[in-house]
Amino acid sequence: MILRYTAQRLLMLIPVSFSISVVIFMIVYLLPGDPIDNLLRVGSSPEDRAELVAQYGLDRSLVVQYFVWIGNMFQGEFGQAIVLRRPVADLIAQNLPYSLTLGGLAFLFSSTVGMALGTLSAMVRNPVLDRFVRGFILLGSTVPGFWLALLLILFFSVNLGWFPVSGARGWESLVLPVLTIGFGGVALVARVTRVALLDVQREDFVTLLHAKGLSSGAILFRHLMPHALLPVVTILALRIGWILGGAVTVEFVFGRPGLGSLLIRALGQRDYPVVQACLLMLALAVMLGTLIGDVAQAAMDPRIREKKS
Amino acid sequence: MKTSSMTARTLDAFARMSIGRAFASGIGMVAGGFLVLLVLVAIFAPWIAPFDYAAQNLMNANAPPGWPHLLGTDEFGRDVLSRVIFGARTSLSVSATAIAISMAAGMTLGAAAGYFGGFFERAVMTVVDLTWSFPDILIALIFVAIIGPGLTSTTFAIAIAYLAQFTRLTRAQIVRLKRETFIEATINLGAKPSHILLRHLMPNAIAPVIVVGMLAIGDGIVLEATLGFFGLGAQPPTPSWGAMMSSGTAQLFLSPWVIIFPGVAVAVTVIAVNLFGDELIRALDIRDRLRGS
Amino acid sequence: MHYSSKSKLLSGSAIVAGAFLFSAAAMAQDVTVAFSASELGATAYNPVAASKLNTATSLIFDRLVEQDADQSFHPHLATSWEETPDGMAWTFSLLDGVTFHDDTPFNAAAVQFWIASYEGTENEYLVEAIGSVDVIDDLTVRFNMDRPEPNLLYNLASAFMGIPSPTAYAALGDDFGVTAAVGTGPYRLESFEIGLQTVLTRNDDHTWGSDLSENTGPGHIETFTFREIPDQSTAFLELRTGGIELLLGVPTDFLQILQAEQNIEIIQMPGTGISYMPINVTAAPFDDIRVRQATGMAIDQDGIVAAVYNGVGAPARNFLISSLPEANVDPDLNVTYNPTRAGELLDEAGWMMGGDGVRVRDGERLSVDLFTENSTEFTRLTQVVQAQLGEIGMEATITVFDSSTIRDEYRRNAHQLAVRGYDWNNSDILDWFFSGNRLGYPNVSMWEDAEGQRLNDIAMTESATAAERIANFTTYHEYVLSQHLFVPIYQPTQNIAFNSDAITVPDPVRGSRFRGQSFLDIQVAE
Amino acid sequence: MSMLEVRDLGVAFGAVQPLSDVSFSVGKGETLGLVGESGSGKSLTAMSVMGLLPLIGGRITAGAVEFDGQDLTKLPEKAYRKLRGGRIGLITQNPMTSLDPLQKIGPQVDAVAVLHLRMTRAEARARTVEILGTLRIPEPALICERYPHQMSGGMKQRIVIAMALAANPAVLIADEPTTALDVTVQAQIIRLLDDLVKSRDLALVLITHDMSVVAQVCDKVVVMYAGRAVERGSVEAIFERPRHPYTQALIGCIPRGLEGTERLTGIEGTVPTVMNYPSGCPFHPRCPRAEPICAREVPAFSTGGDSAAACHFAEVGHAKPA
Repeated sequence: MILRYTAQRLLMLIPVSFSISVVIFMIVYLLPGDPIDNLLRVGSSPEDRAELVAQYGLDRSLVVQYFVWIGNMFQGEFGQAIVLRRPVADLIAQNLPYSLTLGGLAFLFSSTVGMALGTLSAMVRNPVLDRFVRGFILLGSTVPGFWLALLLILFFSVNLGWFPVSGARGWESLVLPVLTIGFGGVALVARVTRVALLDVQREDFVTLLHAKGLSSGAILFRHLMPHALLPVVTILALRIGWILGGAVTVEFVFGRPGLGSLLIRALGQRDYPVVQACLLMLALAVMLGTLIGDVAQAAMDPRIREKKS
Repeated sequence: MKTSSMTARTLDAFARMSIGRAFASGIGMVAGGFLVLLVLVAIFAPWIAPFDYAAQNLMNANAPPGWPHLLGTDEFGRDVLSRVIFGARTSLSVSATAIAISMAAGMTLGAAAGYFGGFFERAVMTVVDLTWSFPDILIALIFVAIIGPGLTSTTFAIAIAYLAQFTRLTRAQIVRLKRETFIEATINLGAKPSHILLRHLMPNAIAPVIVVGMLAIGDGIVLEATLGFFGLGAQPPTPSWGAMMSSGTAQLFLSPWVIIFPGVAVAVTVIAVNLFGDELIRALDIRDRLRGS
Repeated sequence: MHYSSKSKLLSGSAIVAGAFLFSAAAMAQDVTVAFSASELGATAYNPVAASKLNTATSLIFDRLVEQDADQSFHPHLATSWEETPDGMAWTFSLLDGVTFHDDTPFNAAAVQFWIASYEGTENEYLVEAIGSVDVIDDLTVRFNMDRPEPNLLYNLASAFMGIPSPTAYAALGDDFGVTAAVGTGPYRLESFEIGLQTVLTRNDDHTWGSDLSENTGPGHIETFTFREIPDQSTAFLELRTGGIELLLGVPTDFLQILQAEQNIEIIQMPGTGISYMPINVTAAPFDDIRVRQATGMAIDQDGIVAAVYNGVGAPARNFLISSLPEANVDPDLNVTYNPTRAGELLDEAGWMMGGDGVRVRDGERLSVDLFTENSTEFTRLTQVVQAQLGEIGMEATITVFDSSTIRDEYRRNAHQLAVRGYDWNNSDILDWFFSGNRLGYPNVSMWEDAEGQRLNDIAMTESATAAERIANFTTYHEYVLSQHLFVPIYQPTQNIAFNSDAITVPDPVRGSRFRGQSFLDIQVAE
Repeated sequence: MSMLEVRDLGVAFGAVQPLSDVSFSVGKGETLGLVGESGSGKSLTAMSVMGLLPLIGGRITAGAVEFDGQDLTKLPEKAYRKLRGGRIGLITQNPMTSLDPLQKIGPQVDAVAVLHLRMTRAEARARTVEILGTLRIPEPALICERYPHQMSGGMKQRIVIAMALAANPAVLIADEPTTALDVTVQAQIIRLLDDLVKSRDLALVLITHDMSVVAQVCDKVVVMYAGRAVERGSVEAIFERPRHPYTQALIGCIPRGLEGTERLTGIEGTVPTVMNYPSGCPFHPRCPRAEPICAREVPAFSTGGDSAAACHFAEVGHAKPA
């Protein structure tokens, strides 16, 4: 059942990915400037230029260029970076691990701490705790990430000297970036968990569960949590692109490499193939996230499973 | 709508009279009051600011908070307080303009998609859904890369970053309303689409969109600050809260007030916007309509 | 090699595991270095073909000759050299027993291959005057010149003339300097993550350091990790918090603070470049030479040195660093602060002071665009320049670009004024920035002038001796100054800071820059 | 002998007192009808008996709830939990929302036997299948593998009943068990409950606003209004000689029925909410024969025959409405 559902969702992604790939391919042509100019030796002739343009296949029609490009993408062939002069795949392979590590840890951190906080504030009837959590949620969803990062650096790196100021060496350098991204993530997950739990607690079946003599703990873990998990999983899955690409601010402040930084640098250098590959990777992550979210929801909720298949 | 039940009804009955509500509306007052004050400060900045925001005095650079520079001076000896006050102008106007543009465009697009449906709807929503799950900062950065840095491009970048949100929300409202009987009746009576859209659908759909717009102004301020921090927003010496913080990490060590005060301004403003927005949602009783869109 | 060629993406888990490998760092023999802002963004360790090289290049590759701070040349891989009196042939004797990192020998054939490999590259101009290279014997080569080149030794000492292994160079092609870089230098390239970091490990075979180093090799330090920290203020904090041991290029703003730190020592060396403001002569109102001259007189160089840079460094009065003889021009041509005269010139040009402090001509405000790059140092200087231009009634609007975009803007001729800098300690930089062949970029001033081009050609190609070259370049320099194509602002010092608790650094530093020869002498502090 | 006895029960939420002076008792094989309009406190009474008031923020302030001679109001939570679902079963109003939509039917019912009868999963399943069978659910084994949303309302209510019965309780509290169901299904469920009381010797508290149901299956009746019991007695006594004007009005409504309406159409005005309970007799603002005293004093119960009513004029004896 779940397999069939997944397959269906996958099929639906085909036209979507096609349109996305066209959009991404076109974005690059909206960019002003020309990477060839950056590549050309100073003072070179128009002939030199034409030769380079031909070498990178930029002289063919857009349609041809698109199909060549998408064909290569399918074979995992991302082409050659124009400014950075190396296979784009190498660049992605170099940067992606940093994004995945940071994103993965931030993801773990936000989901565990966020769910714990959300559950605490929804389940424990303590107005002080609830107010604290709600205050935290408000702060976490409003404080600009870069500013938080700066404050964390000031406090933990400069004043206390616990963690490095910047860079991507060792676990120490991950702590502050993960905290920065996690802060907002925790707030988000806590909010969703809290609302979901408060909502589901009002359901009749919860009263009945109590009436069955189940302990509050058993009710929370066996019955309430799955309901709270539904929206949390959905929102987190949708955030995969957010966590991978949106880390760019944090990467910038902490001087970390990553997909977002690579994209921004490539945008600045007008390095078409890199921009395209990065955007494609991010779009892929976004689609994958949506897919995971849908499938997870279907796996957890029989009603969705039937409605859609 | 969820069928209310014994428990829920009892809960609601007692929640309504709890002190929480009174307290919450108190918060609404404080937040709203703060925002009004902030707008006034932004409008009357030239009369309020104690110094010229652009006047340099290199001999008095990085002076700590004190007299006469209440919030200290920056690396050029400019008065931080005056820059924060003028920064409110930039940050608020950029964000509000951007959200207004975004809202107008998103409502048009969303209403059209929701009303006409079919291929048009699917085409619009495919792109919208994709950009919706794309990080707003990336959308904005790409856009600024395309048309270059500055306040105008920042405004449009923010507008584009939130376009998806308004389109989705408007479409969801329209689709929901279309199913309601009074609209169906109007359609069956053979009214013109424009008439139905403008007279019947939009007025009913507008409240949630406006509230989300209000909340988005907060997000817009954060995004503007982030772009400014990247050096892509307001160009010097125009002060914006984000641009003020772009002087680098070291400033944090040399003269933290230069970075801390604009950051506090952003955080407090956005918190006020959020609290006030929540209050608005509660007052208009549209929380359910905001869900699932 | 860590950075092996992966044409396909690895599976996710393997990549994640890879990211953790770096945590095994920070041993006593491991020194972390941060590049200066101007060295960021090198894409390959290929001295022959790359247009941008960083300090680490000078540890991987050796050169034939080295230049000391006093501009004198010292033997390195060439033990001695001889120039024929007419300047048409140079003979070099090569050091015996030198091997590349791949164990192939360094010899005359390697030199011959190497010079030939410059053909068609960005750096071809360095060997333009060399017609052919003869192998006399295994350790002797002769360069047959097409024309005399008094600048040859300078070129040979440049970072762009590090000598690669011919075997590796031929085998790797475009990948040379990317996946591997093979030279004879005291350190081998261990890994290179572009834009992030470069790890170099000691070449234990290296015993041929030049006489600019006390230690002739091998190096004292086992591993150098060079980090690219995009934000200089972050690099500064890293040094302060012990994240790095050595910072090449400390922005002048941070000098005072670092000097106050106990465990941080600072080495100041004469600068090798200037900060300046090019003026686009094709963009009104700067097509009027009086406006250009007035603009130059608006900038208070001494005030900037005092206030912005705390008195460190020197004001720039013309286009060249003061240690170059060609900087010695007619004093009347030097650009100095004179707001009164600037006002008169603008009045003459028809730009009259308006009520709001901005000059007006025919209802048009004297409002101009001022571009700059998004690095801490330039944005700061630019804002001061903006304020000073305001003093003479010129309203400047700043736009901050990244370094690539700003070049696009120059090529589009979209600019009026810009604040930028260069780093080059030879007078041929005048050709680079003012030759009519390179309009837009590097000729940001967009200056095309027959007389200028004539003087340029003479200076570049028709000087037989060093003295002649100096005279020709001085004449060219003076002509450039007379046209008011730019405003010189500031000559920074090279500031190197290190953590004295962790390492010791040679004192005084020999050579014109802090590079390979100095790294050979770096030791772990007792 | 009474299995469940509630005496002078009072409930408060903070400073608000939505329930006071509720008393009733029910014995084995007996059905007690708890009737009144929505908002009269019937459900709160059920929650009090189940010990679930803390769940919605309320607490018992007065009186006692005795189960088999044991005062539950003093019982620690852990011991109470053993009774809930074990000795006292609850059937809720809306079967549509009474089951966890994310879990299959089987495990939801099994859980009760596992918890209270210490059965293994397999034993519990066998028992579930058996109980579902006795509730006349076709193919019970198959039903166990289905999800709540795949079943009809009547089916779901049977599942809820099965859960309540799974641990062989002595007392069953059914809170409007048929309100959300079709008329034909309503009758089936009521008949089913009635059968269970007889066959299992259960004590059933049936909460309803439908007097016809009361007449059909109840032995005793308690009529509630605005958080108070206003009349109690045997079903015969109540229907033969209703002594409280409110009870009279309720019975007067039977011919038209109360289906779908939660408002007593026979009487002017509406049930007061907890925020504005009237002083004195809670019914006096709507009472056709209210006197000044009704607004001043809460009437005491006056007993007469098989029933007792809290009305200042109960003694007078009202004529049975036509």
